[in-house]
Amino acid sequence: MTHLDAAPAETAGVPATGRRRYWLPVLRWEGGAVALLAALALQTRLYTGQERTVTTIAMFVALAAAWNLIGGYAGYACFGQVGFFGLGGYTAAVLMTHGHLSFWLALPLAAALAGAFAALIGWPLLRLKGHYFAVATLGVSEGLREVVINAGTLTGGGAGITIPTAGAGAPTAWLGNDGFYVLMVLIAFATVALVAIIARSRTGYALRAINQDEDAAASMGINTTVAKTIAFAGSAALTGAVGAAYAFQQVTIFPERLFDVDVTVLMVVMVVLGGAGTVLGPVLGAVAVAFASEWLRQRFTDVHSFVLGALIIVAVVLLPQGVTAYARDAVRERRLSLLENVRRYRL
Amino acid sequence: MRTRMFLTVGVVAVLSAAACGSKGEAGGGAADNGTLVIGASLSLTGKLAREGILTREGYDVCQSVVNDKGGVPVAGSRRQLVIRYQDDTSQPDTAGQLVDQFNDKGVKLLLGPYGSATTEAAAAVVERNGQVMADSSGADDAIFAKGYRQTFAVLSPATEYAASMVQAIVDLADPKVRTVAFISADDGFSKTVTRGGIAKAEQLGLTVVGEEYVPNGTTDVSGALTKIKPRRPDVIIGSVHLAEGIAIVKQAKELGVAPSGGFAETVAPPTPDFTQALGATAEGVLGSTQWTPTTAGSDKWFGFAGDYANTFAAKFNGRQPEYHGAEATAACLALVLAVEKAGSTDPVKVRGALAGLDEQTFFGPLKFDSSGQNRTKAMQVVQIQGGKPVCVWPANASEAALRWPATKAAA
Amino acid sequence: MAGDEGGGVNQLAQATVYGLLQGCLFGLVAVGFSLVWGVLNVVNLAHGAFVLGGAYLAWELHDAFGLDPFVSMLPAAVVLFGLGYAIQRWLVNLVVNAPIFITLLLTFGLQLLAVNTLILLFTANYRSIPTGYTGISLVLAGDVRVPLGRLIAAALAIGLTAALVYLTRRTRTGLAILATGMDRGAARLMSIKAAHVYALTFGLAAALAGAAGAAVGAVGTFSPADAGRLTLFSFVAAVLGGLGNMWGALLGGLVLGLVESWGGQLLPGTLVNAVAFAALVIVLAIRPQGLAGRAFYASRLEA
Amino acid sequence: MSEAVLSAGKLSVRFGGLRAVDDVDVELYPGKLLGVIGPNGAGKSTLINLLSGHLRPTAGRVLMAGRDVTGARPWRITHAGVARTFQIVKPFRGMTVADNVTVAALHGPHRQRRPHRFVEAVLDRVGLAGKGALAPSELSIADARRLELAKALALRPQVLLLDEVLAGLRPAEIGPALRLIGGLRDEGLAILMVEHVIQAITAVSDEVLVLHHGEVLTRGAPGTVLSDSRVVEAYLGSRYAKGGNPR
Repeated sequence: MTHLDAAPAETAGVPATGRRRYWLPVLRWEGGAVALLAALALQTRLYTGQERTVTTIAMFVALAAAWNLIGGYAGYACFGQVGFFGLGGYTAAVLMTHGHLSFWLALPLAAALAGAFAALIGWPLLRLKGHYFAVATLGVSEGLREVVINAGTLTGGGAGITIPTAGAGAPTAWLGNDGFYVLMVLIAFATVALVAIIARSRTGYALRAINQDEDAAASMGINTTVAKTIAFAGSAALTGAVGAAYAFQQVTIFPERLFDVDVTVLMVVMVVLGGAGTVLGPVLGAVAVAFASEWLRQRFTDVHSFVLGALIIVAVVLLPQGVTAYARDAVRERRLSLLENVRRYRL
Repeated sequence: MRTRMFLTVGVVAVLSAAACGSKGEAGGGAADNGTLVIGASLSLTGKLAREGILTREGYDVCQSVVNDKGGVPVAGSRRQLVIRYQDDTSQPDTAGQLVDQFNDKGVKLLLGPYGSATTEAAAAVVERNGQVMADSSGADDAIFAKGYRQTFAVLSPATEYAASMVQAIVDLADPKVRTVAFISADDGFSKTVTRGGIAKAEQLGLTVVGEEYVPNGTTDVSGALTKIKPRRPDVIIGSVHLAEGIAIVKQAKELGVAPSGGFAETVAPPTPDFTQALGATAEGVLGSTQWTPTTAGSDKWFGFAGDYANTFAAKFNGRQPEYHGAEATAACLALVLAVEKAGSTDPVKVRGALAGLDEQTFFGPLKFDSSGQNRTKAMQVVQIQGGKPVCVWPANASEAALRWPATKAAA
Repeated sequence: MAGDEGGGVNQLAQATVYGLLQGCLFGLVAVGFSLVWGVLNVVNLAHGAFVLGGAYLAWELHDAFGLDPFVSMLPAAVVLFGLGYAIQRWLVNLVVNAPIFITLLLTFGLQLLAVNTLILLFTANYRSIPTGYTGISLVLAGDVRVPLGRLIAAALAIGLTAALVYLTRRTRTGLAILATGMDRGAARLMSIKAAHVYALTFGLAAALAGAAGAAVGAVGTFSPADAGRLTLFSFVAAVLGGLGNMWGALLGGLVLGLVESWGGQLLPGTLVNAVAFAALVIVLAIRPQGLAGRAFYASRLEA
Repeated sequence: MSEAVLSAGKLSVRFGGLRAVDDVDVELYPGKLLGVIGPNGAGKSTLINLLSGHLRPTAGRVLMAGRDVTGARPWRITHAGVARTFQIVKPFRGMTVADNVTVAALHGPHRQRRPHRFVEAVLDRVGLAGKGALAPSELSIADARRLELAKALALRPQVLLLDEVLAGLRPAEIGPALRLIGGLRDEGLAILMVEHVIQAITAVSDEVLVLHHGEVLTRGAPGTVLSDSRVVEAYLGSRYAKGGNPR
C-alpha cells in the first residue's frame, strides 16, 4: 500500500483530470490571433527581399505543421511528403495554364487532389510501419517526379511550366510580393489552427494512441485504418495547398524543386527539433531552422551546408525530444541538464 | 497561463527580430563611395556547385583585372568593382529570393547565376524590380521567349550548341556523314539543344536515325546505347552534361558501339574532367563550346582570348580557363562596358547602353538582339587531340584540322 | 528483316547481361546499408557518402601510387571501417534507442557533413579512375559484350557478399552481431557488449561501402553529388531483397539492375527511374518482407 | 442459466506447424468469471488474442451477442462489446493517465459526450483517483495495471478479457485487485481471466479452464479442476502428480 501512496509530492495536488495536458504545450486562440496580427503588421516594416524570406518561413511553418499531423501525431514517418507538395503545385499550374482556371479554384482543387491521392496510396501503404512506410512514401514521391518529367505535354517536363500571370492569358493576376506574403501567412496560420483542432478532437486522441501502440489503440475501439487515412490525406491536402500557392508565387516551376527530397527532410528536421506531436513545436522548429539556414547561407557562403549538418547533429544529440518537450520537462521537473538528455536514448 | 503569454510574446519577438535584423544593411549597397557594387547569386553548393564555382572564378578575374587597371570609368571618375556573392544552393526559388534581397540593398546591377533554371527564376524577378542582369550561362531560348527586357545573355543560344557541331561535321568531315543519332538529357536546356541540332541536321540533309532521352545527370546510358547500336549511325551526338557525356563514351566502348564517324557532345568535352576521366578513350571526341583561347576578337581590358587565358592561369596557379570562366568574365565585361558607355550606374541608363552595345571582345562580339540574346557570336567546335581540346571550327578560330573519322584519331 | 529480329534478341541479351553486371554493383553498394538497417534498425542516409569516400580513396591511391582500384578496395575498406566504427561508437550510439526520425536526422546531418567535406577536399569535379582494362570487353555470340571491368566488379561483389554471410553465420563476432540484431536484451545477458558490437556492425558496413566505392570508381564516374543517388539505390535494393538479408541485398541489386536495363529497352529511357520506383512501392505493398523470402528480422515489420 | 454473451466454438490457430490453440470452446456468461490457467506457452494469451481480434483463427467461430465476429478487426470486436487488457501493459505514453482513459471514452461503443466526468469516475473506480494528470511512466506497477483496467472499463463492455492483470503485484496488492474484479463480475460483466497464479484465480472463478499445449486439458468448478492429477502433472511434471493437491 505504501507504494500506492508514494506519488511524487509535486503532482499530488493536481486534480484528477485537471486541465494540465502535459503532452500539449499550450497555445490559446488569443495567442494565435496576436501572432497573426503581428505577422501581418510586420509586413509594413520589411523590404521586398526580407518579405520574401519571411514568406518562405511562413511556407515552411505550414509545411512543418502539415507533416506533423501524419509524422508527429500519428507517428508515421512520411518521407515522401514533398510528393504532395509537388502534386499540389503541378495541379495548380496545369489547371491554371491549360484549364485557364482561376487560382482561387485551382488551390482547393490541388489540395483535394493531393488528399485524394494520399488516401488512395494510404490504403496499401499505411499498413507498413517505421522505415518501411518511410521508404514506400519516398518511392511514391520520386516516382511522381518521374511521371511529371515524362508527361511533358501537360507539365512541360524537365523544362518546367510557366503559369501565365500577366495580360489576357492570365487566369489570375500575379499577387505581388505583398499578396503572397499575406497568402502564405494566412495559409500557415490556417494550417496550424486546423492541425490544432484535429489534435484536440476525437481523431487527435486516436492518432496519439496509434502513435504509441497500434494494437492497444485498436482495442480502444479506434478504427485505425480510418484514423490513419484521415491524418495522411489531411496532411497531404494541406501540403498540396501550400504547393499550389508556392507554384503561383514562383510562376515557373521545375520538377527538381517541386519534388526535392530536401524539402521533406527540412520538414522533418523542423518538426523533430521543434517537438513532434505538439501544436507549437513545428512552428518554432520551422522559424528557427529557416532562420538558421538563411543566416548561415548569408554568413558562410561556402560552408553553410557543412555547418548546417554539424548543427543538426548537435541538436539531435542534445535535444532528441525537441525543444518544446525539453522546455516542458525543464519547467516541470526543474531539470535543465542537456547531458541528462543525451543519456535518454543512448545505448 | 504564463506559459501561453510567454510563447505568444516569444513568437512576436522572433518575428519582430526578423524585421529589424537586417534593416541597417538595406540601401547601403550602391553608395557613391567610389565603388561599383554588382550582385551575383551563384550555385556554390548543391548539384550545380562545380559549374557555379567555375563561374565565380570568371567573375573574380573580371573584378581583379578591372580594378588593377584602375577601376570602371564612370562619368569622369573611376570606381572599384565589388562583386557580392550569395549562394542560391542550385535552387531556382532561392535564386529569385536573392535577387529580391539584392534589390533591398540597392544593388541594381546583377551578374547571372549558373544554369538555365536558376537564370530563368532570377530573370523573372529582375524584370519585376527593374534591375539589370548580364547572364553568363543561362542559354535556354525559353528564357528569352518571355519578352524580358532587363536580362542580356553574352553567350550563344542553346539551339546553337548541337547545331554548330552538325554544321562543322557537314563542312569538314571526309568521308561524308549521312546518318546521326541523338542522345539527350531530359532537362529543358538539353532538350532545346537537341531540337536545334535535329533541325539543323535535317536542314543539311542528314538522316536522324535515333533520338533517345536519358535522365538528367545519370551515369548509366547503356539503355540508350544498346537501342542505338543496331541502327549504325555515322555520328552519335550527345546533348548532355558532364556525367552523361562521360558515360556515353565510356559505355559505348564497353558495349562495342562504334559509329563510323565518331562522337560529338555539347558542354562535356571542353572541360578538363572529361579527358581526365576518360583518358585515351576521349581522343577524337568533338565538343561545342562558347569560347576557346583562339576565339577571334579583343578588347581593352583583357586583350585577345589568348591573353585572357594567360591572365586566368596566372591567377589560378597555371590552370587554363574553361569556357565557364570566360563567359562569366564576358558577362561582367558587358556590364562594365555598359556602365562606362552610360556614364552612370543608373539601371535604366545601363540597360539602354547594354541594348545598344556592339563591341569586339576576347569573347567575340558582344551585341544583343531585341530579346537579349547574343546571336552575332558563333559557337566553336573543338576536338580532343592529344589529350587536349583544340578548336577545329569555325575557320577563323581553328587551331588544327579535323581528324576524321574521329574514332580512328584515337588509334 | 530477319537481321532486325536477330538484332532485337541480341539487344535484349545485351541489356540482360549489362543489367546483371550493373545489378551486382548495386548489390555491393547496398549490402552494408542493409546490414546496418537490419541489425541496428538505423537507416544510414550517409551510406552513399561512405561509398564515395571509398571511391575517392581509390582515386587518390591510383593517382599517387598507380594502385589498381580493385586492389584499393582493401585499404579503402580498412579506412572506412575505422571511420564507421568511430562514428557509431561515439555518435550514433548516443541516439540509437530514439524514435526513427532521430536516427534518420542524425545520419542526414552526417551526410551533409560528409558530402561537403568531400567537396572541400576533392572539389565537385567528376572523376573516374582510368584503368588499362576500361573498355575491354569479352564478345559473346550476337555481338553481346561483357565489359571486363564490370565483370571483375560483379565477381568481387558476389565474393564479398559470400564472405559477409560466412562472417555473420560462422564466426563468433558475426553471431554476436546477429544476436544483437535480434534481441539486444538477450544479447546483453550473454555478455555481448552491445556498444562494441554496434560499432563493429556499422564499421563493417562502412568497410563494405568503401570497397564498393573503389569498384564504382573503377567502372563508372563519380562526384560528391552522387551520394544521394547511391543511398537511394541502396534503399531500393535493400528493400527489394528483404531487410538485413545479405544475399537478399545482392538479389535486390540484381532485380534493380535488370528492371532498369529492361525498362530502358522497352520504354522511353527517361521512364527508367519511374519503373524502378514503381517496383519498389509495389514490392513494399505486396511483399514487404522482400523478394528473398522471409526477412531476417521480420518482427520489425508489423509491431 | 442465462444465455452466453460470447461463445467461441472449436477455435484453432496455427503458427507454421505449431498448434498454438487447438479446438477450444469458450462460453462467457453475464455475471460469471471464467478462469483460464495453464503453464507457460499453453496458449492462454493466444486465446485472448483470438477472442479480441488481434489474431485471426485458422478454424472455429466466435459469436458475440449472437453476431458472428470471427476474424473481425479488433476495433469492431471492441464495438461489439468486448474489452481486453494486455499482459504487457500498453499505456499511451505521450498522454496523461486521464487522457489514456479518455481515448476509450471517445472511441468505445458508448461514446461519451462529456468525457471528463466519466473518466474521473472510472479512475475513481479502479483506484486511480487523483492521478489523472500523471504520466503513465510515473505510475507504480500496480497502478499501471489499474490504468490498463480503467481503459478497458471506460469502453463499458459486456465482456472483459483480462490477461494476467495480477502479474507483478505484491501479495498485499492482490487482495484489493481481486475484490475489484469480483465486484465487476457481480455487476453483470462476463469475464475471462487468464492467470498464472492458481490460488488467486480459484478465489474468484465460477469455472476454470486448463490449457496445455493449446488444448483443453480439463474444465469445471475450481475445486474439481485443481484436484485433477493431470493438471498437477502439467504444472509440476509427473513426479509430483501423486503427491496430492498443489497448495
